[in-house]
Amino acid sequence: MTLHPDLQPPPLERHHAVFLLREMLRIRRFEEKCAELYSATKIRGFLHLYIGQEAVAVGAMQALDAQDAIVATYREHGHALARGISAASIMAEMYGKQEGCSRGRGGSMHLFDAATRFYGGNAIVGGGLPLAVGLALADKMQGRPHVTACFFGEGAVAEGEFHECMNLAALWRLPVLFCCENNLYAMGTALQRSESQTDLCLKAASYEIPAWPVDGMDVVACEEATQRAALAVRAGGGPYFLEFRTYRFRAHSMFDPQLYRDKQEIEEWKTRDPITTFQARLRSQGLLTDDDVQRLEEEIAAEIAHAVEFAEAGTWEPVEDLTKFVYSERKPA
Amino acid sequence: MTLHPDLQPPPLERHHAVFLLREMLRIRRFEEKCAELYSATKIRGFLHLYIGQEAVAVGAMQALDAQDAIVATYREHGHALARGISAASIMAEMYGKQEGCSRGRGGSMHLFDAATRFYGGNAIVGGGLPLAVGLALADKMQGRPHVTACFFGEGAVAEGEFHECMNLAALWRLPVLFCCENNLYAMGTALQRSESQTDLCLKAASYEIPAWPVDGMDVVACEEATQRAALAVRAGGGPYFLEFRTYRFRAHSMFDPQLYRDKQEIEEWKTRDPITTFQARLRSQGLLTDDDVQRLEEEIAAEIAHAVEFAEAGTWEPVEDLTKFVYSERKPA
Amino acid sequence: MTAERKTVRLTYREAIRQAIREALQRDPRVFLMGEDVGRYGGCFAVSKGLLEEFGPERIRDTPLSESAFVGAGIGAALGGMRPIVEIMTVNFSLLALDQIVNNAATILHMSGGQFNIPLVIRMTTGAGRQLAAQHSHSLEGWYAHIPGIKVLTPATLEDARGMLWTALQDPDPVLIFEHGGLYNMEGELPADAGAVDIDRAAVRRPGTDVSLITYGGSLGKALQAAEELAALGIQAEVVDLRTLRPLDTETILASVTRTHRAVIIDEGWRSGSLSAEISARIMEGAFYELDAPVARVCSAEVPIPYARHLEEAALPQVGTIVATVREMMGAHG
Amino acid sequence: MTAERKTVRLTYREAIRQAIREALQRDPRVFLMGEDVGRYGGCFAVSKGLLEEFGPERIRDTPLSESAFVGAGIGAALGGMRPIVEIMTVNFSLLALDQIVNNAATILHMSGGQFNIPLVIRMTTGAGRQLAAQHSHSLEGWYAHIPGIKVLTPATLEDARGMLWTALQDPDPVLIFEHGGLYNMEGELPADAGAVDIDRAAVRRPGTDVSLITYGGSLGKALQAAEELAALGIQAEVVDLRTLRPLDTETILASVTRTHRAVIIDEGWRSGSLSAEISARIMEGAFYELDAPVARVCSAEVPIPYARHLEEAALPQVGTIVATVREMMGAHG
Ligand SMILES: Cc1ncc(C[n+]2csc(CCOP(=O)(O)OP(=O)(O)O)c2C)c(N)n1
Ligand SMILES: Cc1ncc(C[n+]2csc(CCOP(=O)(O)OP(=O)(O)O)c2C)c(N)n1
Ligand SMILES: [Mg+2]
Ligand SMILES: [Mg+2]
Repeated sequence: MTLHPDLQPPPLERHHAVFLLREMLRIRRFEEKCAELYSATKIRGFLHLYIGQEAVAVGAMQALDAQDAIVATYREHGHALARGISAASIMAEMYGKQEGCSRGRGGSMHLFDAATRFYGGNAIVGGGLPLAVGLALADKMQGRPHVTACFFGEGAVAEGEFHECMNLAALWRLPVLFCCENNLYAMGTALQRSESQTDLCLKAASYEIPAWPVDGMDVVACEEATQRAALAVRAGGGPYFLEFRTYRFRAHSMFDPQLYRDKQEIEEWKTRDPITTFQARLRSQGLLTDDDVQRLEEEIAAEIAHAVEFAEAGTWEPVEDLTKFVYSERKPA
Repeated sequence: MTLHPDLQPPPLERHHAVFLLREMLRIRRFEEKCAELYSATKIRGFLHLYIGQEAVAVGAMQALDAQDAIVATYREHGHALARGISAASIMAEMYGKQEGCSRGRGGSMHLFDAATRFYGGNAIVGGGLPLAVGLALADKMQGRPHVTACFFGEGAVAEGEFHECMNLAALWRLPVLFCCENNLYAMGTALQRSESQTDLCLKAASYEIPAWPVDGMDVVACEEATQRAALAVRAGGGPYFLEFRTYRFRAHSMFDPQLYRDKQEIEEWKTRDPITTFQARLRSQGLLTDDDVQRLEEEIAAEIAHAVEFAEAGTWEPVEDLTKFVYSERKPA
Repeated sequence: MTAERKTVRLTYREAIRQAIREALQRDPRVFLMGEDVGRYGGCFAVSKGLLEEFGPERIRDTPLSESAFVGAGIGAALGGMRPIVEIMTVNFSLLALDQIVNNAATILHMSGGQFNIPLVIRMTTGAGRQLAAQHSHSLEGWYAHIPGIKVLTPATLEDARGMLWTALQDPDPVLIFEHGGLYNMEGELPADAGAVDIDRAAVRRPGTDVSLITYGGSLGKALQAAEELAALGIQAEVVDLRTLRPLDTETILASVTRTHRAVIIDEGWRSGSLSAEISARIMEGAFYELDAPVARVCSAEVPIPYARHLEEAALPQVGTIVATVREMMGAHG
Repeated sequence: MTAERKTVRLTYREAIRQAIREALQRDPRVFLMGEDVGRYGGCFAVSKGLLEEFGPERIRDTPLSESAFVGAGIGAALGGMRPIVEIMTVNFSLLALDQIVNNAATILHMSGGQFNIPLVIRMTTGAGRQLAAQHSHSLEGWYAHIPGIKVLTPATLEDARGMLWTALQDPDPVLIFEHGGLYNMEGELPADAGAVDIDRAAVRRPGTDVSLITYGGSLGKALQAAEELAALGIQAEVVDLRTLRPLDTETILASVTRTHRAVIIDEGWRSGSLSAEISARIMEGAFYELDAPVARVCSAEVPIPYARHLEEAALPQVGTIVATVREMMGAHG
């Protein structure tokens, strides 16, 4: 399921391969810690884990430049980490501390970061798509060569807003990269119970938007597909739609008893775990040793331990500042 | 542009042909009178004329049974007349009289009639579609073999609601007949400025809904296509999408200077006037004489004169009843 | 304290579930439709088990398409069904607002009384669970502005159980707002508890010195404040509005006429919340009875923040109610 | 009466057009986007001629997709542009409400102050032109409930001309409501009229006996009522709120402190309209100044009917204002 099966992908370069693996592992371990901290009531509100889908954010993010823009959903820890927002400031955010990347006002569902053009963290299904269209419009009108990547779940495809946005982006040939993470479920609703036509690429076609399905469990496939799509978008070809076929291994959120799917289905998908399969592949190609893995795990454990310490040591924003950031303080020039 | 070009349409039967012509003429003459009365300030608010599109409502309505349901837009005089709501009660409605089909509370954009299951007259673009889906759902759940026909302009296709409704109707295989009247403009916005993909039938395909384009200037083509589509819907095949390719000869509403289109374009379309072309065809086939036409015109003139008299003689609902019909008076059994 | 009437112990969540179950048993026209009401068991587990009991025709999982399925509920009601539409939370109801405001609330009126809409829409409302700005709205006061709909806010087990029944007997659209903080509330209810009236506010605790007027999720806080005030020698009367539209002005004014002071507690943002309307009605109907200006305890005018201490500071709390009453008594008692 | 300042005669419509034109000239980041703003010339002819002057990049006709293009405006503002988004009328803004409430109003806060949204949204509001229930809403009071946005209601030529300028300088989202009944209002304006403050309400007519507090389309009615009252020997002060959020409570209270009586005139439905908030604020801030309870003249609680006599009866009228003041003066003067 690569983009152009006739083209041979270049052989994996060790340094880059280990980097990809490390990025996925960072997300996995970070979120395992989050789940723990949720049980310990350090993190509250809704918490949606990305575990199982790491290849998508990590692969896709490689195709984006520093000046590109990103819009994501409530299930965005992976995207935030892969984009380069520090684990510490994300963790502090989930603790509700003012050292958090949104000063503790957003929480897990609303990570924001101006430095990396990370525009949230949107908790209304489909609600981020118009923002992406507008960001791309701004780039285009100002003659900047940037791409806006917009991540969303397949559940959003049923929302009218998805269609309005696909149409607007295509009509105005805007540089939007629509990254649909099809993990087969929207909460408890399986795709075939929410779409009369489950081939999502056909939706894109009805807007004349080029679309490709991608193996979302394969980080290299994700990277390649996104590279090519981003190239096309940057070349002025208008928007592009990528359907990443993936799966979430965990519950929808922390409150979900998962009555709607078989344990067996989950187990089958776990055999395609993006991290373990990639590790195995690298090992078999001689690109990875046990030592490498151990070193990675140790480095990541240290990073996460530091993130937790940072969050624990973080401070509460004074209650007197409650109504700050409702309106801007400054009047602009 | 008939539905199955390989099937020979049956030869036109004179009685029926004259009936179709009469129905179109009724709408044309009725609306010409409305325009006059608008200038005379007898009719107020927004007034959207259907002139040019008569073949669609008249043709399509032939495929519907008495128990079928209809949902239309603010441009619905034609549908209301073709459905059998009396010209008198429609005219009285536009006068704002309590003898009007909506007791004067709705006006031109909100014609309603319980007797013919005519559910308005909806003035929010796309807003009627969910109602149609729900009406069809009710019929299906109650095991009734009815169809709900939903008329809307091509402008509605850009609204998210259109997509949500197509998907829901297809997913649940509901008996909805989506009748899109593509008159090429949504107010001043040409279709190619509002859709990245202007072949509307492709939108339907992306929901697995069967779809056909129909010559909306040919009443017989409209009738045939709708008959076949309704048959498929009644057979339990789920929704159907018809794109009637048509044109409005008049301004969008009474306030539109039509800066957005050429006079010449209008003149070209007028050569395909559904009424004059059908008349010519009937004459050439020996199905219509000058006498017939004169008789029709006279009968229709009388009907309209009566409608105006009825509206003029109508009474104003007492102001004390202003807040009636905000809530029902009766509690149901 | 008669041993006659058997009671059962249950939660607010279970009370609603029982009400839905009985409605489904009682009336074949009733069905439940919404996102994840079926296989998932309801986002807040309200409808858990109902799919198994009543099957997918009557417990309908919908795609993420609020406008379409709420509008379909309106259409189904027009078509003779008695739908209960669940919008997962009030936050997402914005996507369906056009259907509610422009169709559900207007069609009876626009059709001159021909078409009523016996529809019930349920949704969760309110903050307090660290769900941050997009998931913490209290917009029931907004809905209470719209003529043509009724707005209920059950705050007790009895009302959670009984209001749905009454709502389903209503010929017009009824919206029921369930505060998310109440689902786990537990208590005793008569085993045969049934319909309750929805026309009157209720005095939940009698008092003589001040009226605490509130509804929904704030009732518990008001009752607790009344306890604390009693310990200080201040007898607060607690009025539960129960129905926000139409408001039972009579009960409000009667209470204020007894106590001569009023504090309104409303989780909505202060400006333009329902509390303003209550204050205005007291102004209009009991001005000469007042010993002090009516006061309001509302949410701070800020998008609800994630961090616990900030969220708590943003919402009405027992302490603020007590302080407000004490200041009122002290200043002009 | 100094001859210094040259004035021009123009309409409210032209004043807005000039304001838009100058904004486009002044700042290359400004653009106008909305349905039919370009080729059609604007639904109410406000933007007529601007497409020819500024081209389709900066005068952008959008497809019918309110959610997408309003959200795109938010995104474009995030991306460094200064969009003016026109929603044809407030009635259609319901379809974009999620974007306004959940994104425009929250992102500054949720991002901990990182991302402000310098966006202006204009729309027509109000009734009075026999457009019936779906086209006659006055929902600006609703919007005034939302922290994070500002709400302006220009009622004079000067404000129509100047408020847009000020709004465009604001770092945060500003909504401007133009009453449909005002577009043809004509008058004199200094040729060099420019930005106006948006922080203060304005006393449009000084008086001593009663404060008539109003805004937007009702200002003219209030001024006329004041004339009629003057003839009866009652000196009414007329306060134009100008900005509905944030409200200038100070000016309101100062006026009531002078006159000791207040009548609020608001075209919104009475229950839960902005008038309630004004009444509550007077209760809270000037209770001991009042000689009589504050009264309200609002729209009747009914979907606005089409028939002229019913619509007139539903809306605030000069006669009702006068009668309300007279009753107030008579009863407790
Ligand atoms: C408009 C809206 N409706 C409902 C919800 C509640 N909700 C939150 S996540 C979710 C499922 C979304 O599924 P999908 O888009 O596939 O993303 P995934 O969770 O699988 O990543 C739902 C229904 C919401 N947040 N927004
Ligand atoms: C949601 C919404 N947006 C905007 C409008 C204003 N408006 C009324 S009719 C119309 C054009 C609709 O065009 P189309 O659907 O093609 O129908 P036609 O008028 O051509 O019959 C517009 C923009 C509206 N009524 N509803
Ligand atoms: Mg999903
Ligand atoms: Mg059209």
